[in-house]
Amino acid sequence: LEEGLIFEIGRTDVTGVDIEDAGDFTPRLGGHERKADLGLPGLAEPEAMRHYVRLSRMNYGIDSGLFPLGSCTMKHNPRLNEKMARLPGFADVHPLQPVSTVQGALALIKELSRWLLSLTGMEAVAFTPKAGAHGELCGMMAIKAAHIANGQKRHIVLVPESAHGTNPATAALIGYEVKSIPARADGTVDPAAVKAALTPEVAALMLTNPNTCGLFERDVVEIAEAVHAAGAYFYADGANFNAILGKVKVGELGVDAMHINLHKTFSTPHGGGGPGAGPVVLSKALAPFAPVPAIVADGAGLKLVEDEGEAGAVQALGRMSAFHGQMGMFVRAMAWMLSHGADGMKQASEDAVLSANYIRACLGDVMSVPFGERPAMHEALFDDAWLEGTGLSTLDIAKALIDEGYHPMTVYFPLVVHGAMLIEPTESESKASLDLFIGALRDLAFAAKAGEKERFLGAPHYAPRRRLDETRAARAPVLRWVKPQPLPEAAE
Amino acid sequence: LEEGLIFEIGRTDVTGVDIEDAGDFTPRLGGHERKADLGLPGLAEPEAMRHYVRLSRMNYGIDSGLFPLGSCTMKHNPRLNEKMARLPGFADVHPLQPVSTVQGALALIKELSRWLLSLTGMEAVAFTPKAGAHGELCGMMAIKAAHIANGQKRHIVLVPESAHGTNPATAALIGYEVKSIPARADGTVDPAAVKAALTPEVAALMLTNPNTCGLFERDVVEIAEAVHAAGAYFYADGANFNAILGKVKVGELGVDAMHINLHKTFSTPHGGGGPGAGPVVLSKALAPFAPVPAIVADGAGLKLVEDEGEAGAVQALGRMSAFHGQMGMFVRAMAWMLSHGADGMKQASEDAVLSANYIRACLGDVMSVPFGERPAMHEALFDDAWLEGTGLSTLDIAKALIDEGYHPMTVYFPLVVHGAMLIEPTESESKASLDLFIGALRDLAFAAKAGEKERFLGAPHYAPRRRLDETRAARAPVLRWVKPQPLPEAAE
Amino acid sequence: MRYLPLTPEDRTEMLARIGAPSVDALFADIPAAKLDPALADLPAHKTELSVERTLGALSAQNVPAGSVPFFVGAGAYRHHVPATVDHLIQRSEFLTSYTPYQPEIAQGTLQYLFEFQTQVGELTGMEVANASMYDGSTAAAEAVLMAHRVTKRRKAVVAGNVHPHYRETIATLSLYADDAVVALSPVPQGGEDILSAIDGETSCVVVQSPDVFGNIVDLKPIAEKAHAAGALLIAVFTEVVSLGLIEPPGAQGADIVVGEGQSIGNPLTFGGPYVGLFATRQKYVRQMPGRLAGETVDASGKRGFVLTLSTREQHIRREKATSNICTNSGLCALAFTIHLTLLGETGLRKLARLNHANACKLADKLAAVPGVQVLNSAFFNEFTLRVPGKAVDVIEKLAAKGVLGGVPYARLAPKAGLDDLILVAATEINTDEDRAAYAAALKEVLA
Amino acid sequence: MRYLPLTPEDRTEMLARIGAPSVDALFADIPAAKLDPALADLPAHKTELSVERTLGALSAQNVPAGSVPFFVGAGAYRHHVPATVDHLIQRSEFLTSYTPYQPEIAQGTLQYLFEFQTQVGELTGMEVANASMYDGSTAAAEAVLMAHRVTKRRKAVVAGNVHPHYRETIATLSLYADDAVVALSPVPQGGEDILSAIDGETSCVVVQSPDVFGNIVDLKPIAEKAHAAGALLIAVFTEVVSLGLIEPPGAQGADIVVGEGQSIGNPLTFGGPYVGLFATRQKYVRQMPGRLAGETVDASGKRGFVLTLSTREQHIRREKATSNICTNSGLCALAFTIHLTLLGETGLRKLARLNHANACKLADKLAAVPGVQVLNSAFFNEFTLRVPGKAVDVIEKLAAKGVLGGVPYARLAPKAGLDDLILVAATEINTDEDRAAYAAALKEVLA
Repeated sequence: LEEGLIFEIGRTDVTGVDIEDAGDFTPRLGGHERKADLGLPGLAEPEAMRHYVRLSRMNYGIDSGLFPLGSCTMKHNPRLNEKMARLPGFADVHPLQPVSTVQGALALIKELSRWLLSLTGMEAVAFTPKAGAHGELCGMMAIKAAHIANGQKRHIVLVPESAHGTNPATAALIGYEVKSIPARADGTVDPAAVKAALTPEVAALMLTNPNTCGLFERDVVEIAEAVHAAGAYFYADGANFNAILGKVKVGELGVDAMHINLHKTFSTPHGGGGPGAGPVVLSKALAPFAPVPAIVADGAGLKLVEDEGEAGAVQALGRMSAFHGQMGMFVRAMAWMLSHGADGMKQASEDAVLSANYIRACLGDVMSVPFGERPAMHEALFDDAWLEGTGLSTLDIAKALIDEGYHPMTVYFPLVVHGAMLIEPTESESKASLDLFIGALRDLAFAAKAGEKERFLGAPHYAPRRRLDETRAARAPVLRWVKPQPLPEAAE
Repeated sequence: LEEGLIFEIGRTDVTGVDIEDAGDFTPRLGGHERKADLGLPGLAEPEAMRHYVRLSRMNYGIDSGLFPLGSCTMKHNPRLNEKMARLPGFADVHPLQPVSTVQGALALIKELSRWLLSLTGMEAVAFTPKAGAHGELCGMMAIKAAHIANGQKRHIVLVPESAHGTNPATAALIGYEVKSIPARADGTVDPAAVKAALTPEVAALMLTNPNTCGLFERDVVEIAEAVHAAGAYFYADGANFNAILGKVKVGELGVDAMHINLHKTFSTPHGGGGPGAGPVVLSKALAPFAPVPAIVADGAGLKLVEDEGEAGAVQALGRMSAFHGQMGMFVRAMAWMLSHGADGMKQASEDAVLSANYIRACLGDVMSVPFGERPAMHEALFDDAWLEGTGLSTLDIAKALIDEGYHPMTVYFPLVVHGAMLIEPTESESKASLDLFIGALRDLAFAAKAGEKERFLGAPHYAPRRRLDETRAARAPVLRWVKPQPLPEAAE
Repeated sequence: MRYLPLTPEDRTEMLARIGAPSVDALFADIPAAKLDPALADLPAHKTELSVERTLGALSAQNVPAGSVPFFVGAGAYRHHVPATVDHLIQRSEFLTSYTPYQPEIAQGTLQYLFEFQTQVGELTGMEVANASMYDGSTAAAEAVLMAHRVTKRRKAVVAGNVHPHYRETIATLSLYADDAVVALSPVPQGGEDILSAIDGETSCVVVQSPDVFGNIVDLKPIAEKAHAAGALLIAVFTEVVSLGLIEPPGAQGADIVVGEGQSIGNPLTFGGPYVGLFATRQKYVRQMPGRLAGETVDASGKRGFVLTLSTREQHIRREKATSNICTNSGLCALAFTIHLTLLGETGLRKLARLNHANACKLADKLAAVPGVQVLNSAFFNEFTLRVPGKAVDVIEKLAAKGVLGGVPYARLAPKAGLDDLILVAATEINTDEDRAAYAAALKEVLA
Repeated sequence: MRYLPLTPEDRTEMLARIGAPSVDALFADIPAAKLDPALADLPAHKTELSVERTLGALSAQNVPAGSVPFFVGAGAYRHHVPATVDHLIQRSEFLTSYTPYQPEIAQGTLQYLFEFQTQVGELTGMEVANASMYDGSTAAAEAVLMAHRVTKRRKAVVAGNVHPHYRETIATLSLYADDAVVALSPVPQGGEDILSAIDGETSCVVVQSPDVFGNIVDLKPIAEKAHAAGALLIAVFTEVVSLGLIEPPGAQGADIVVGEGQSIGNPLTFGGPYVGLFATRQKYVRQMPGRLAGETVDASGKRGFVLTLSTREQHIRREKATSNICTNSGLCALAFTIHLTLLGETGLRKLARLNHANACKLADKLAAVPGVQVLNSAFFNEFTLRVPGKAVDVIEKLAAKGVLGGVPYARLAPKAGLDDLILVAATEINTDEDRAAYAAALKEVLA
């Protein structure tokens, strides 16, 4: 059964919401009444319920099965967190209510900050960024603000070639020139290469650690020292924080700024593409430049500093967005942290790393493992060398995995290995679940080598849709529904 | 992907609930500690979430599509009602808290009763019965109690042959002998037949109106008068109340007792088999015999009469169950009633009846309609005459409907027509939805007549399971999981 | 109206297709004088916001258990239910599905019922369990009828320490079914003499453990005497969490075990909906009331589940059915089985232990209040206080001080002449502060 | 720990399979001195009950909007959201799914995004919309960058009556991107002169309507002047419900329309997460930031949807991307589209009309309070009060009386010297009693 678009099944004269009649009154719109129809279809409530239930059933989520997405940490989303986020004291408060009526909300943000600072060993938190990339932007702005305050004009940002695409995009967005640092043979960044690139033009190094090959940058301290010695700052991409949460404090490694994806490490739900939250932890050097608003405590309770230049935000870099950040995500993350505690978070990191290494160990004989000489962190990286001669690509393996009941792993990223497959099981899987997944991949590997091509090239066979034509979508983009024109009358 | 049983995937040493340690203390169990293992498997929270999400995806619900079950009224379940039932003042109050702390709960029950009485034109409500069949039991007990109070010994209950199975079962449960009344050719009960059966032995007549053939018993007033004239009582089965809600008050037709399925007419969710709620409305004659508890108002507020013989329940028939009935269902039903109001309920009945007649009109040319000379109420009844010569049965049509994306209609009930198919669309469907359903059935009817046997005999083809072997299940019942015994060692 | 998809134009078109001049024509069989009665006392339809306000106002007139120190039990218990449970039971495919008569598209329901049946069997120590009853009290009444069918006798002996509501529910059903009930007198401190009431006409003995006063009862001697007399032992419980810590009735010779399952997975909700548990021995299965899910295979040989042994049931057997039960407590059973799956053996044992520990702490704390006596020597999470004066008044005064301190036994059984007893329950939700608040308030009330 | 399925035995077995002597061996690349730092300031794991208590206590320290007469707006609005919306967005398959990079198993997400894009297009009167931004303010800042790309100029003119937070967000991003911003001064009573700020270097003009003071702005003359100068008009709104009643920016010549979508489907949540709406003309689509869902077909010819034009995006284009945005507001967009689908044209128009009616009633009521002046002649559901004395103090005093009466403009822009203005919002949630309570409290406060 196919599900039509709301524009095909709904009607503008139907509504699923009863609204009180406004009665007679004289509008004061100054002549700006909308004249044209809106063209918005409505559905009665039972119809709407079915439409979205049916759509949902065409989706795959963590609750459906293992979600092995490297770098995107899709872990269990406890419903306790959803329940907490819906408490009226959090969900039903306005950002601009008098501060005296939101003391609990401010206290929660303050407590979240305390936990993040303790876990990272940093000095301050900018809590307003709305997602990871927004956090990167905030962190890089803080770096630029610091250089400006120091009278420095530096225009280069160093980014390893294995970096997430957001890193160079962010640097470029605020006017930096991006210079790439190659990886060495073992998949990590060479301190010597960094040092060689560290001219006085360099404003910052952006580094993901553990890196996108799933390895811990073991020379990170040496790199950080070199960056600092050159008068630059060290920006860390926090996407892979899940491997080291509670195991090491990034502040002790020399990091100046790192965004934290609450929707990865702290399990706020991904929701099909957000909302996220990307608080940024800042070192002592960058702390003064954190954006407004800030929360400060005084005798009378907690206070919000909402304007640049006010006490508490004298050197603030500015404002990242309206209001005070992603409160709903803060509550969920706080619930997750309280639930785990210090012991549980450390255990979670260890289980995530253990599970990734277990997958690598169990698949290493049938798939090819680059950089296998070092222990993996929370991700297992494979390349496509093992597919040579099969006529199949990484994409084919990914799509065939759908037929086995799994979401595909991350593919073709990082760019530094050929045909990458990056698998992150997270700490949310039982051994039985890991073994099933390993079994499925082994089975696919044998099938690939045995030449069962149709199983792969035609995959997925058992999904709501077969492979979709992305080229067609991009060539002549259809980005919205358009009312079909009535066919011209046939000539009589 | 098949989903194992919790006993196959869980382990007794795993838990998905963290519980505070009880610490050291001296138990006071008097030597009754449990010695043996419980043998209960646990799942960590992420595993449990997946298990039940996957199970749910093997089910069909109203939110999945049209649910044409005759006599079982599966209508839209608004989520507002679920939200209201979860308000702490309803969900988190104990039935035995001091009455002063639950005035709002009592007021709600009182208000629900007021609505039910107004809608039925009756005198009193027994609100504790926990489901329709329990309500029947309550109503029939009230009748028995009234006869006892009047010094009457009557041992026969008249039940038309088209009655729901619960009617005779209920009568038999409290010691009545059941005598069947045949239907006349037009599908309704003949007042003459009732009169002929009304001996002084007869305690009551149980009648469903609209009846299970989907027709309104047009002689109901005459029948009721005859029943009363014979010193018996008139019990009405409320399963089909949805057709006449707001259109006629059953009290004005001479009914003495009728249970109301809140989970049918008032849309509390069916939940895969309950919980329901079956309040019983009683006439003036039976009102004094309502079971405890009762709610009475005095100057200080609302009071619960919980014991037989107390003021307010002097002639109470006894107690139907612990506590005060299905509060959770009361809240949901009340929310539904408030949402509809008097106008909306009447409109709902009209729409339900209109939709059923529409289905009958649109299928009458390809399927056979018994009793077609009278307008249908909220159900359209078909028999299997139209299948003659096709080699197919009503069951085959039902199972083939699954492949079209629908839950089957009610089949082989009522028993008075051969191979019955009873379709109740309810008021929750749009015309487009009805037309799709009609189209699917027409298509099946043509296919059946065209001899496409495999489409039917092998159906369902596209469900989580093919047809299940019910005979095998009943012959050697396996009603629980049993730990597999280890295979005996092979002889050396 | 937001729930009604038909528009006026739809209605006109549909009438035309039917060939009816008006909607009223479809209601022609209703006597015209009775059609469309006045409903002037009922308001018109309301917006969602307005419904929320009306019901919210009523809700606000109650004192939620979670808002105060809370010790009320006597058949319904406040436990913490994981958020996962409520989330899952609200999934459309569970919430809005029908009784699984069409097994091909109801495997979700059927599999969890099969799992539920097994869990109930394990918990109670019995061989088979059904797919749920309305609640513990109606399950007890049905158990008595079942015992009559098995033994072909019609006299039940009901212990004095069974929950009075359960006693009344049994008595009411028995009265109208023309069966006899021997009802013993309550013995709050425990140790009642049940054995001497059993004779050769006894169909069954109904005993509760822990009983309504909280005493744990040794069922073995009662089972022996009953069996010797050809009668069945029906064991009742109202607090299913107790089975995580104490000997199950099945291990003590019970023939039918029934009880309330609310404690696991289900909120208090002012008394319902709850979920009745019903278990028995394999040999009696065809006399059992209620639905049963059983294992089988489908046409392609895959394991699957169906409702089975339905020839016992009313929709097939009509007046010869083992019960008239039809709709039961499916969704509450789902909540139960999910919560129990989350707990598992390890969790349930810990939970039961914590409940018992909290009850022990509370008993000590309250026993130290001058004038107060704890009656029980052995108990699980509930015990009985004897207080000076009327328990009803004490409880009201405690409530006025913001403590919900338990249930006066006299509320359950006003004619028993036991007016100075309070049934007090402790669960994992109670904190040290709660207990201290109770003791302090009680001291003040009694001063 | 309830969320961690591995048992100690599992861990041992897995280490053996890996061939590692211990878990620490897997962390060998972390400098030993830095490994396993002390976290003594953080507590150990807590039970679910305990977490509920901790967060419940914090929640209880706030005054929920629903508990008092409530008139706070200024960029976030309290509307009634049907229960269906929150139920649906919590379905596992929506809540726990990933960005739809694998379209074969993400058609649910992709189809609703396509529907969302169309709805936003219809509402704003524009040709194409993206699949959401973080919120209205960041959408506005991104719109400015986009205008720079389109016009190849780098100077934005920002009207004085744009929400100060939006102004600052634009200013901050522009500052670090080395772009110029001409920020005009606020004119509370409306009618500010924007035209004269537009010149041949202007890339875009950013205008809000209804503006932060509630005034409805005629965009047509601004669009004309901008277009004549080769600049784009960026139209901003913070209350999307207004589009149900007033002329859409697309019909007035706007080139980019951005705004906050929170009002439809999303709770206040102290400021986030919200959902930014972003629409533009077809010809600029390749300069647009953010995700786009597009229609295509699958290998068997069926209609399906995919993320498209991703060559604009960071994960493909890296430093040449149109934006660094990656995760956006998927679930909030879902809430928006579900609520709007429930409303439909009929519902949205009624809702907008009721909002406007309530604002008119409130304005009359408050204008009657001695000393109070309503500044606006034309407004939608929000207007500006001039009060004697400091608005900040008035609002605090109202709060002490249990009325949340609006936002002092000075809180948003302390340096603007407009200390006697209150922004007051009215929506469908306000009752006659609420309005009377506000007027009475204000009268007392000002007395």
